[in-house]
Amino acid sequence: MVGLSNLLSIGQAAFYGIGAYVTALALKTLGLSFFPSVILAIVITLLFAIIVGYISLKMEGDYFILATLGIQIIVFTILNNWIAVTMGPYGIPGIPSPKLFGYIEIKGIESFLMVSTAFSAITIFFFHRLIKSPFGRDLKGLRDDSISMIALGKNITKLKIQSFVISSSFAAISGFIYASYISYIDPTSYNLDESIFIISAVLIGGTGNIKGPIIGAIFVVALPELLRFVGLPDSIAANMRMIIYGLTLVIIMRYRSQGLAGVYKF
Amino acid sequence: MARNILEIKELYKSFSKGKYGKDDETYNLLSNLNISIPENTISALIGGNATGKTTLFNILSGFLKEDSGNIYFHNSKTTNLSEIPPYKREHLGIGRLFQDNHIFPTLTVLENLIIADKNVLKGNPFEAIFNVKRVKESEKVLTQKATETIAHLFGKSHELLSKLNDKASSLSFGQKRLIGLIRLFMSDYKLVLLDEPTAGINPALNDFISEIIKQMVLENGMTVFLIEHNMNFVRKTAHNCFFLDNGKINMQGTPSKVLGNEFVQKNYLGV
Amino acid sequence: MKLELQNITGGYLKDQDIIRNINLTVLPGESVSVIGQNGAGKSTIAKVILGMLPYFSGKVIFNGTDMSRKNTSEIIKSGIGYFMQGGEVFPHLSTYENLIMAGNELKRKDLENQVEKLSKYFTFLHKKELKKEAGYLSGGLRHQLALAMVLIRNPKFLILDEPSAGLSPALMSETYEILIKLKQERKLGIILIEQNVTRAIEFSERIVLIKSGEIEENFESNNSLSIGEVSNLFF
Amino acid sequence: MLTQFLINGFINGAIYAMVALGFAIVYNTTRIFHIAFAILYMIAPYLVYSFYSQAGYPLVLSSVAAIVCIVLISVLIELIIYRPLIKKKSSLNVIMISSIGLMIVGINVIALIYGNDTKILSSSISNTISLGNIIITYKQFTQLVISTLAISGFMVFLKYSKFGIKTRAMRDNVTLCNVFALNVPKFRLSLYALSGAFAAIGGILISLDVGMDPYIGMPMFLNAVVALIIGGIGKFHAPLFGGIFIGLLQSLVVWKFSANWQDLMTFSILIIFLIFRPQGLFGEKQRLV
Repeated sequence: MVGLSNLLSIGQAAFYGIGAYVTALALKTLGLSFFPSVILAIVITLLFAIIVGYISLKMEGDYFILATLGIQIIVFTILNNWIAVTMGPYGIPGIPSPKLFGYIEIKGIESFLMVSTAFSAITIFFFHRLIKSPFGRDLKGLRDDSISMIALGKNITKLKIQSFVISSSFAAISGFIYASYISYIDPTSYNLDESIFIISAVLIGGTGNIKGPIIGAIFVVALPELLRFVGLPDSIAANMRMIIYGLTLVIIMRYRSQGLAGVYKF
Repeated sequence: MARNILEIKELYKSFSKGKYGKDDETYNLLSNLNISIPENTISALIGGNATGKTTLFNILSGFLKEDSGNIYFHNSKTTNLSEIPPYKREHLGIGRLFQDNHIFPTLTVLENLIIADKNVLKGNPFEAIFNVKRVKESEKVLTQKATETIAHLFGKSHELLSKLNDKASSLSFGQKRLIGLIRLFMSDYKLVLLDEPTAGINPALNDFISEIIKQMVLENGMTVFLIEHNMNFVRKTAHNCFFLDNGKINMQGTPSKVLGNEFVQKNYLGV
Repeated sequence: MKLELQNITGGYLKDQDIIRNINLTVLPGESVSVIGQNGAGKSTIAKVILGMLPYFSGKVIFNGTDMSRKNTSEIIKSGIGYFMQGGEVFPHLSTYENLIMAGNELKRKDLENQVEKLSKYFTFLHKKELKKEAGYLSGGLRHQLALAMVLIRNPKFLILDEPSAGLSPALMSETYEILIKLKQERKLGIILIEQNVTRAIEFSERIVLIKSGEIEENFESNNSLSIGEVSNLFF
Repeated sequence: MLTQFLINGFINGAIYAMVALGFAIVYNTTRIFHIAFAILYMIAPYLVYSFYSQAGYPLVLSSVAAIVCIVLISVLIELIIYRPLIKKKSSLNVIMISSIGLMIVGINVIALIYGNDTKILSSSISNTISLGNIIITYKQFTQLVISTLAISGFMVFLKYSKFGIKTRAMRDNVTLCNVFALNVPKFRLSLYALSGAFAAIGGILISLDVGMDPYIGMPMFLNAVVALIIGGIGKFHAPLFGGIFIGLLQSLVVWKFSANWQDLMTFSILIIFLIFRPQGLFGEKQRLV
């Protein structure tokens, strides 16, 4: 979505975080089951995305990036400090596993693997459709030339908000899976670094098609395994990994700014 | 007697000349401008450099706001354009060709032509997910329409037809401008605003473009309002000619009358 | 000094050259006016000479040196003064700071000397306006300042891109009086890009008409073409 | 009590202002969203730590050496990372993303070398100056004096020197600078050098008080950016007011609520400004197109 609409949002982790926290609270505090919690997570993130979208999408360029960045930090501060609800920096432990249809408990690596694979498959399918559809075309058009889009009668504010909201709700779903799988969440998973990390994964892979972000994600996930394979101790590996991400980003911007598999150059 | 499709009444537009936001001076670019464009005609707007021709078009498209005055668009009903946001003016049936190449370089040629369509999704992106069949159908219809339009305008063997699935960025400058023109045939426009349709195009193609514009009026029932610097082109193409000078229309009539006028010639050349 | 354009083709992007096969020689002390329609490529010629836009074939030779590989600041340093379209100044600098910036390699003494010399042409250089931020100057004065800034470097050759555009008729005449005086006293080679055909003919010995990026006509102005003939070229 | 908080806020604000000025020197003239600026701020105190705490050189000498190193790094960033991208006519977004990449590298290199834990330069409790019931520590006093000197020095320089005139000219119109034979690429190097110096001084001053960890760069950078936006992009005196404004505001938040809510306040202000007054307090309205 970043690539399609050329909206470089540094706030993705905020939506991811809201999704995760709503899930945690729905499952734990409210004791809801699978579908109601997913829906609740999506709906609340969606509402938040619409508000954020209305505010920030009127801005352009650096201002938009700054606005999303500001929202990211505000959300983090709230998660970190609204102790009554979020338990602040201690996080929410013991999130119960969600129950599918009331009785099948989704628990353990296998079933989560299934759920997240299913979600990923649905996401990929969904995005693939969207990109190939007239809506995807409109987003590309918006990216290329917004003035022409207006002259062709397109409501570009609406388009931007739609794309922003859709991508945010996927962040919410990821938040849901993460929270219910790990069964413990704390605010540090949803800070600015996380947002920058998400953005780097996307940009390394490339944007404008579905292949790019997937390759980016694979790169980001495979790299730590590779480093472990090489035999780096864990204490160094974490930093080493980030150094490699950073360098990759610099090198890719220099020589292939459309990313490894993407279409669009920034 | 044809009725007027567009009436511009007492239009004023001034800019502050303090380029840097320091409003020390303002000057009136358009002052008390009145134009009526008769339906189903080709009208040309001429005038020297920086006399406000493109500014007027941008006001008509809604990209700039006039200071005062009214613009009436008469279609099935009369609309005062001042109240209408830019993108909705297109819905009323007003198309626009920009002076420079406003084309979508990362889309294919075909996509560039059918992007104007708004019926497929009706503004709902999820149509594409849940209503695949209908979307596919209407895309097919659009593709066919695009192909037919090109074939009709340029003949069945035109090279654009073999380039439909190429990226628009791979086209030559002239071809990109043609795409902009063809796109105007894809929607049911009543009025099209063409800002220098021949600019940057190989002069050998001028006659051809002139024919296309005439076709817009004769076959598609559009009304054409164009800005042009090439006077030969104006003579050949337009029915009416408006000479913009000092913020208002100083002379209007048939191209031969306006262009033959010594006052116009002198002013245009800055005597 | 002599400026030569040999067979220049150039523009923003390779497949979109705006000017094609331009051949033009301006002799020392000669003035050539470039006229043509909006978008014909007049300003592009100036920008290509100054290294602000690329060209894909041909050569620019100034004073016997090939300028092809040089960047803008080197070209300017070799003695070409460039008046940018619109009379750009630095709006947040004071008038005097604008002049300092324009002659930024000059020593203070030399700069003062130059300002003194120029005040012969530009009366406002005597006044208190020098402390005012240039953005607050009136349009006419700002224009003159822009011209003074070009001249403070004491260029041997001038490229003027519409030096009178957007000025009222009175100011336009004033600007041309200054330019004519300069031309006579300093024997500068000049390329003048001008919309206003009459001014162009009055000012220059030779006229070049550009049409769709190519030189359509190149004629002496003293064989006094009538306005009618020129307008035939245009229309 | 309130006065004490305000004084603390003012001193913090002065440092924000100085760091913001460092960022503004680059941003106003080149429009590059130079996020790698954050690591310059962060690395400086680590260098002081190495020279002073580890190698045992005097504090002042170590600080000067650190500032020189940071200036070099800043110039190298322009030379090695930004300049080739500009030559390629890459968009400002691409340059910004490279800058993000660089920042990630910088943070983690420092974390690898020095570890993630907080390092402090001196653990001694600082002597204080009391004026009535207001207490200022020597460290705070140093912070105030040095940042005030740096800011006012720069302002004078900006107003009266040829370098200052060139800097302001770059802010106004880079093309025109070219037309008057300014060697823009070369001049940019000196801007980066100066900007790096401000970042380094800011980083060292703050670390005197609270020490350092590899992640201090980003929060300070964000404060600086907010200071710049509030003051108004394009104005060199703007970050000064913006910085002090934020400093005071944050101290009020600490006074009324707790330090935890500082960021919420800062960034809410940012968003309010972005919505209602994007040109900042002193900025001029930017024309579209």
